[in-house]
Amino acid sequence: MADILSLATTNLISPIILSFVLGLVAALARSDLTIPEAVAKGMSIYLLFAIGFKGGAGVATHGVDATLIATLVAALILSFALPFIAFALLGAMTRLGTLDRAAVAAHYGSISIVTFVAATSVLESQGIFSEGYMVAAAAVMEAPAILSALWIVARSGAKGTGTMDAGLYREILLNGSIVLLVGSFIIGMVTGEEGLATIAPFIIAPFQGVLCLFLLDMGLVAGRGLRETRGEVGPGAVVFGILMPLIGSIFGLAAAFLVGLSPGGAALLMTLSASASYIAVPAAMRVALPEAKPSIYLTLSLGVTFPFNLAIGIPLYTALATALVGGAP
Amino acid sequence: MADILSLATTNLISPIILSFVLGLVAALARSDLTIPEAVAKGMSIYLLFAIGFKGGAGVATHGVDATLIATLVAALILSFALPFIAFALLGAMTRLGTLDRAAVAAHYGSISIVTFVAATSVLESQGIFSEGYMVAAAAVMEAPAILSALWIVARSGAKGTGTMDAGLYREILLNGSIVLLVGSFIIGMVTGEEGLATIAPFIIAPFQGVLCLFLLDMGLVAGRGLRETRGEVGPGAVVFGILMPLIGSIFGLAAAFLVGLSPGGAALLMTLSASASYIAVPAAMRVALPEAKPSIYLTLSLGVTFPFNLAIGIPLYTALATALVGGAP
Amino acid sequence: MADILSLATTNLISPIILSFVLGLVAALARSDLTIPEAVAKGMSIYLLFAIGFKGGAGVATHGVDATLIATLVAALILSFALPFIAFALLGAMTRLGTLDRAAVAAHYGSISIVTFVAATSVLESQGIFSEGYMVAAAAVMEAPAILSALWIVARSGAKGTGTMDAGLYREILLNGSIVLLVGSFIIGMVTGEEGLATIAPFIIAPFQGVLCLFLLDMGLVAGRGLRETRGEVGPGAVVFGILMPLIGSIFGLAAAFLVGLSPGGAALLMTLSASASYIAVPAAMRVALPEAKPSIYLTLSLGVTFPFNLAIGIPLYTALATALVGGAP
Amino acid sequence: MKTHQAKRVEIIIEEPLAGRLTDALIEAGVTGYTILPVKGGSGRSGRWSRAGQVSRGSGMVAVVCLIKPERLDTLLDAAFSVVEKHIGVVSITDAHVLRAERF
Amino acid sequence: MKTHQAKRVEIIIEEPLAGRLTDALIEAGVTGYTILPVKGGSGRSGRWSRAGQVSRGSGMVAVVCLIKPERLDTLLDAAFSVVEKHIGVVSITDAHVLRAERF
Amino acid sequence: MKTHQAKRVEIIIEEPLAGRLTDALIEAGVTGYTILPVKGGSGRSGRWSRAGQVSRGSGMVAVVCLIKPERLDTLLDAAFSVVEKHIGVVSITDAHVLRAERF
Ligand SMILES: Nc1ncnc2c1ncn2[C@@H]1O[C@H](COP(=O)(O)O)[C@@H](O)[C@H]1O
Ligand SMILES: Nc1ncnc2c1ncn2[C@@H]1O[C@H](COP(=O)(O)O)[C@@H](O)[C@H]1O
Ligand SMILES: Nc1ncnc2c1ncn2[C@@H]1O[C@H](COP(=O)(O)O)[C@@H](O)[C@H]1O
Ligand code: NA
Ligand code: NA
Ligand code: NA
Repeated sequence: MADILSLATTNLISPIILSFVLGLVAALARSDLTIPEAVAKGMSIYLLFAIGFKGGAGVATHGVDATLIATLVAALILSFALPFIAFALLGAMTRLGTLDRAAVAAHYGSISIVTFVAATSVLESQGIFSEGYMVAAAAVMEAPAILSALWIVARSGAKGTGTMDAGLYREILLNGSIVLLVGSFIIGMVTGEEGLATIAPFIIAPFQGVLCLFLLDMGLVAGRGLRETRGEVGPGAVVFGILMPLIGSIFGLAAAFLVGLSPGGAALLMTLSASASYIAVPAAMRVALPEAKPSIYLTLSLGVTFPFNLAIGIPLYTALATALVGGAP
Repeated sequence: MADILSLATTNLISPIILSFVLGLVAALARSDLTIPEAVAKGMSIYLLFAIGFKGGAGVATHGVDATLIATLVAALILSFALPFIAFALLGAMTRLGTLDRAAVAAHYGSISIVTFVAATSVLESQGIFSEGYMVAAAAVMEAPAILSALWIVARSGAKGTGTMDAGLYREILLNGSIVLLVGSFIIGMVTGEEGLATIAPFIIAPFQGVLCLFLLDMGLVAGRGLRETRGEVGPGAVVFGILMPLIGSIFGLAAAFLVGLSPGGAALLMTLSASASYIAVPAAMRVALPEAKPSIYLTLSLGVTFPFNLAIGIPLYTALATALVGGAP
Repeated sequence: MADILSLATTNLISPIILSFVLGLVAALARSDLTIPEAVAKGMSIYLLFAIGFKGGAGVATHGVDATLIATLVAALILSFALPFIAFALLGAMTRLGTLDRAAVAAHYGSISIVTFVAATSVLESQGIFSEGYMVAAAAVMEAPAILSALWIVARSGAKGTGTMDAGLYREILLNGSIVLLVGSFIIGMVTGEEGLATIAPFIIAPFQGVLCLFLLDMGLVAGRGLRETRGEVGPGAVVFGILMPLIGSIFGLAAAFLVGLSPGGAALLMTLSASASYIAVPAAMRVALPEAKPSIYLTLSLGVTFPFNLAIGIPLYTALATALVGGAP
Repeated sequence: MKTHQAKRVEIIIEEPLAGRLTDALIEAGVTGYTILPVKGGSGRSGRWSRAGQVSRGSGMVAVVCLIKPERLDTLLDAAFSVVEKHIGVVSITDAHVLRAERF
Repeated sequence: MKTHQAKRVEIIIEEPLAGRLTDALIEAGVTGYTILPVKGGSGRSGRWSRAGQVSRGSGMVAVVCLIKPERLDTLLDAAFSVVEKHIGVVSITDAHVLRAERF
Repeated sequence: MKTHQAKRVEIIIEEPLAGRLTDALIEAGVTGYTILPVKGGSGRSGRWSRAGQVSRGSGMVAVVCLIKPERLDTLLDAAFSVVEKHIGVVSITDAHVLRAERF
């Protein structure tokens, strides 16, 4: 416990977290500080490329574990299953309508890649090994939750089921972040250590610094979002935004246990299960469930769950995973 | 004197200065070379974040000097006072109207952060210590000059006093570059050496290179500005653009002396006093003094004073400060 | 031969090539992955600045070879001459009209700087020396081909000769990429090793990584282009897109031989001759030969010749040059 | 200079739907359209800005389409089928164009 | 398709003032607006371009506002109070809109 | 609020030609114009998008020009001389402006 606290404290005063806080404070104070959209997108492309490549190169180095397939299947099941839990929980805790609940549920079944990135940073800084293919698990978890949410809506017979056309399936599966993550993972795997050596000064050395600026931007966006949301997100929903990641992380822990991941891998699977999408799923929701209110799902995902995971969740999951998932790497 | 000259020469053939010259020449020759706005803004965010963070980490390392508060107060007074000198000088040297003189004066009381950054680079390359909190002094000097200028206008009873509404105060004080500079300074101070170590490959290693590209862009913007300005800036104003930084630097030197700054710190305070804003103040002037002509204040600040400081001012201030402000760091 | 094959294979599984393939595949699969225009432009500015600077610093280190002038003259002649060959070849191999043939010919006489950059990377990774001033040769080859193409059109009496006004000459010669390349080359030459040392962590260390992301973008753009081109480029033209670089490279090899370049320099001159422009020339063609179809010249240059050079051409030229152009560096 | 009657239709629509809208326009026989970026805005669903956004989910674009007056109804039907349930604004202005053969 | 009369107001204004303008519009009862970026331009105060600019000081944006005709005067008064002493251009066009209830 | 008749001319033109167009406009006595960026579009020469583009060659911009009605013909002649052989669309709308002395 003392361990968790000290970990949390170290974590809280890391440049990464403080950059997020800076952005949040600046936005709430109505500063005009903004990072251009193109630069924010450029940084997210950089982070996806770097994390995918490093994961792939890690797999090339450590060989493909027997648990690779099992991990991906577990990730798939988690992403499909978590929306049902989220949907039920929202029913119990809030007065949101079916569409809004389903849309939020899709976000929590899917993942936030920057939360994942932050977790790998924490692991690295503590010298905890994690499986390179956890990146592939992240990619696998992006989309299935959307299908679960749409299925929930279809079953509920709610009007406004949106246009679940063929185009949407392609968009969801070939969404830029999935393609970039999987693609760079494969490139990393194919070119291995040697490839990594060529581009390490680009994708490893400055990584933490770029992450700081990216989190500064996320803080700005989250802060502006919170300012615009005028009371649409009630206290019940806010509690959900903290409870759901904890529940998700327990499922992630159980899955990691069953699959036989290393402590580091378990911490990452917990983080993935606990995190909520804010890039891919919002775009899909605008097409598929246009009547669901963005102010609700974005506020919960970006304004509540993301900072919670960043500040408290990640150190907690890491501590739990290293304590419970024994065994040397 | 020979020292100053040799310093100036080394300075003149540095990649930084030559990049600015390249941009200037390209723009004057009407090349279509341009750096996208988003990239330019991204670089300026990078520079502010890096310089702020390094300053804060420096304070964390060297401890908070007894002179910190005195320096900030001195900076505040300089920024409030310099516009009055500039305004009077413009009255003597040019035929500009009250509004234009006040607007120009606001620019010269405030600071140019990239000039400051260039000065820190020169100091570093010569191994001269400077106080990390000079960054905080830079932040402090951004805004007060604007208030002095508006006060001058109000007192003069000139029509078109603009709308000095509450919004404007907030905009001036919570302006993006102040917030980012102060914020990253605090983050650097809180996370200290350790935090710096994490992100040094991002904020220290590539710093000089980014500065080159940023100065290339400033050269392009300055050159285009000069081309569009058709004779609105007379010879008197141009002389002002060279005289005023010299005067400002002397005030800065005196303040540094009184406060007890190190030679490096004195060189930076001279540079701050000598430099003229081209980011924060122009935006504030468009709101508060819309009738003042941007072509005048931008040409002077960016087209005359900035290159003067870059090429001649900084080595001069450094040489003077190291010669006059004795004492080991 | 085995050498070439193994070289080609190593080359094919480099992060650079695989990044291009990733972009191509993503675009052809209609993923929504895109790199913002501003970021792509930013990367191209970075690459031009870095390659120019390194070339200039190389010249500063190795001294100005006796062959410098001869190389630039050879480059000039190649750029003027190759369009005539390309134009004739297109006449024999395709049914394209005069304007389209001339426009394509202009592209093949000019150069692709990213192909050049990729070739220098290959040389560096194999420890093969090349003359720093090859960057200047690249700059010299950008524009003359355009004039040859316009001369071909004027002579042919084809209608729609566009507006070959004075503005166009300036645009072609002072085009952003020429100015940046030449400018940074001169800065590198003036500041030499010392200047390079200051900014090496920016322009050398992360270079390969930026190149990967840039090629990802080029793959995306090429893939989108190929999808939009509905059969306007026939098989004859595609064969031209592969044959012409081979022919060009032979002329380049001959010129390198006559001039007395090192094997590495010869490989670069072959690459320059073999490559086709996709930045400067397309823009000039829109002004000067508006009736020529962009879908034809862009598809050939970016969709056929660029990937051919990247995957097969560069290792081939390198192998030929090192085999035939004997002599220690 | 001779000009010809036309309609200028401007559709401000969420970016994730822009592809569907333009496909529908093309299907409805529209010969061309132009997409302008949008920085931000405000409406019943609140204020928004693209600044710093990474997701394509939030944000709109403006699609401008010049057409022959007689094609307006087909276009509006096509546009409406996409915009209907979504956030978006459709406006039509009378215009004149040069080179009518293009529209 | 049934359309409704409206006015399309386009205000090209300096970026530092955009917030004040939109606040004034909202206060004047406008239900929505859209902000488009501007690359550059020319006017009595010279030519300008956003290329490479870091400062928000130089540069403009275009605010587009669709409103019911009867609200035009209130809107113009609000806009004028902000634009008055500043650089800026206001133009009004007759337009038609779908879904009138939104405006 | 008092408004004045004007014409709003919108020229969508290839970016490499924008400088020539605006020079021609200025020569034709136009007092101001505004250039808006364009993200992409479609026409007889196919679909295009600026995404990821490095070359200035592909891509268009929109030039908006408000003028007094009596100047329209001069403007159109000037614009047409540049647009003629090139890809581009010219549309004209009736508009009203505040502060007529500016146009
Ligand atoms: N009256 C209007 N005039 C111009 N743009 C509008 C208007 N109403 C809505 N919009 C745009 O459409 C977006 C969504 O509108 P809404 O569905 O009302 O939230 C807004 O954010 C604006 O960008
Ligand atoms: N007649 C016009 N048509 C379109 N835009 C204009 C016009 N006049 C001015 N502008 C825009 O408003 C800005 C400022 O105009 P001005 O106050 O005349 O310098 C210009 O840079 C243009 O972007
Ligand atoms: N009818 C139209 N309405 C709006 N924009 C158009 C139209 N036709 C063409 N454009 C624009 O002009 C560009 C070139 O058109 P085109 O010359 O027909 O290929 C297109 O890519 C569009 O951006
Ligand atoms: Na999750
Ligand atoms: Na100053
Ligand atoms: Na060539």
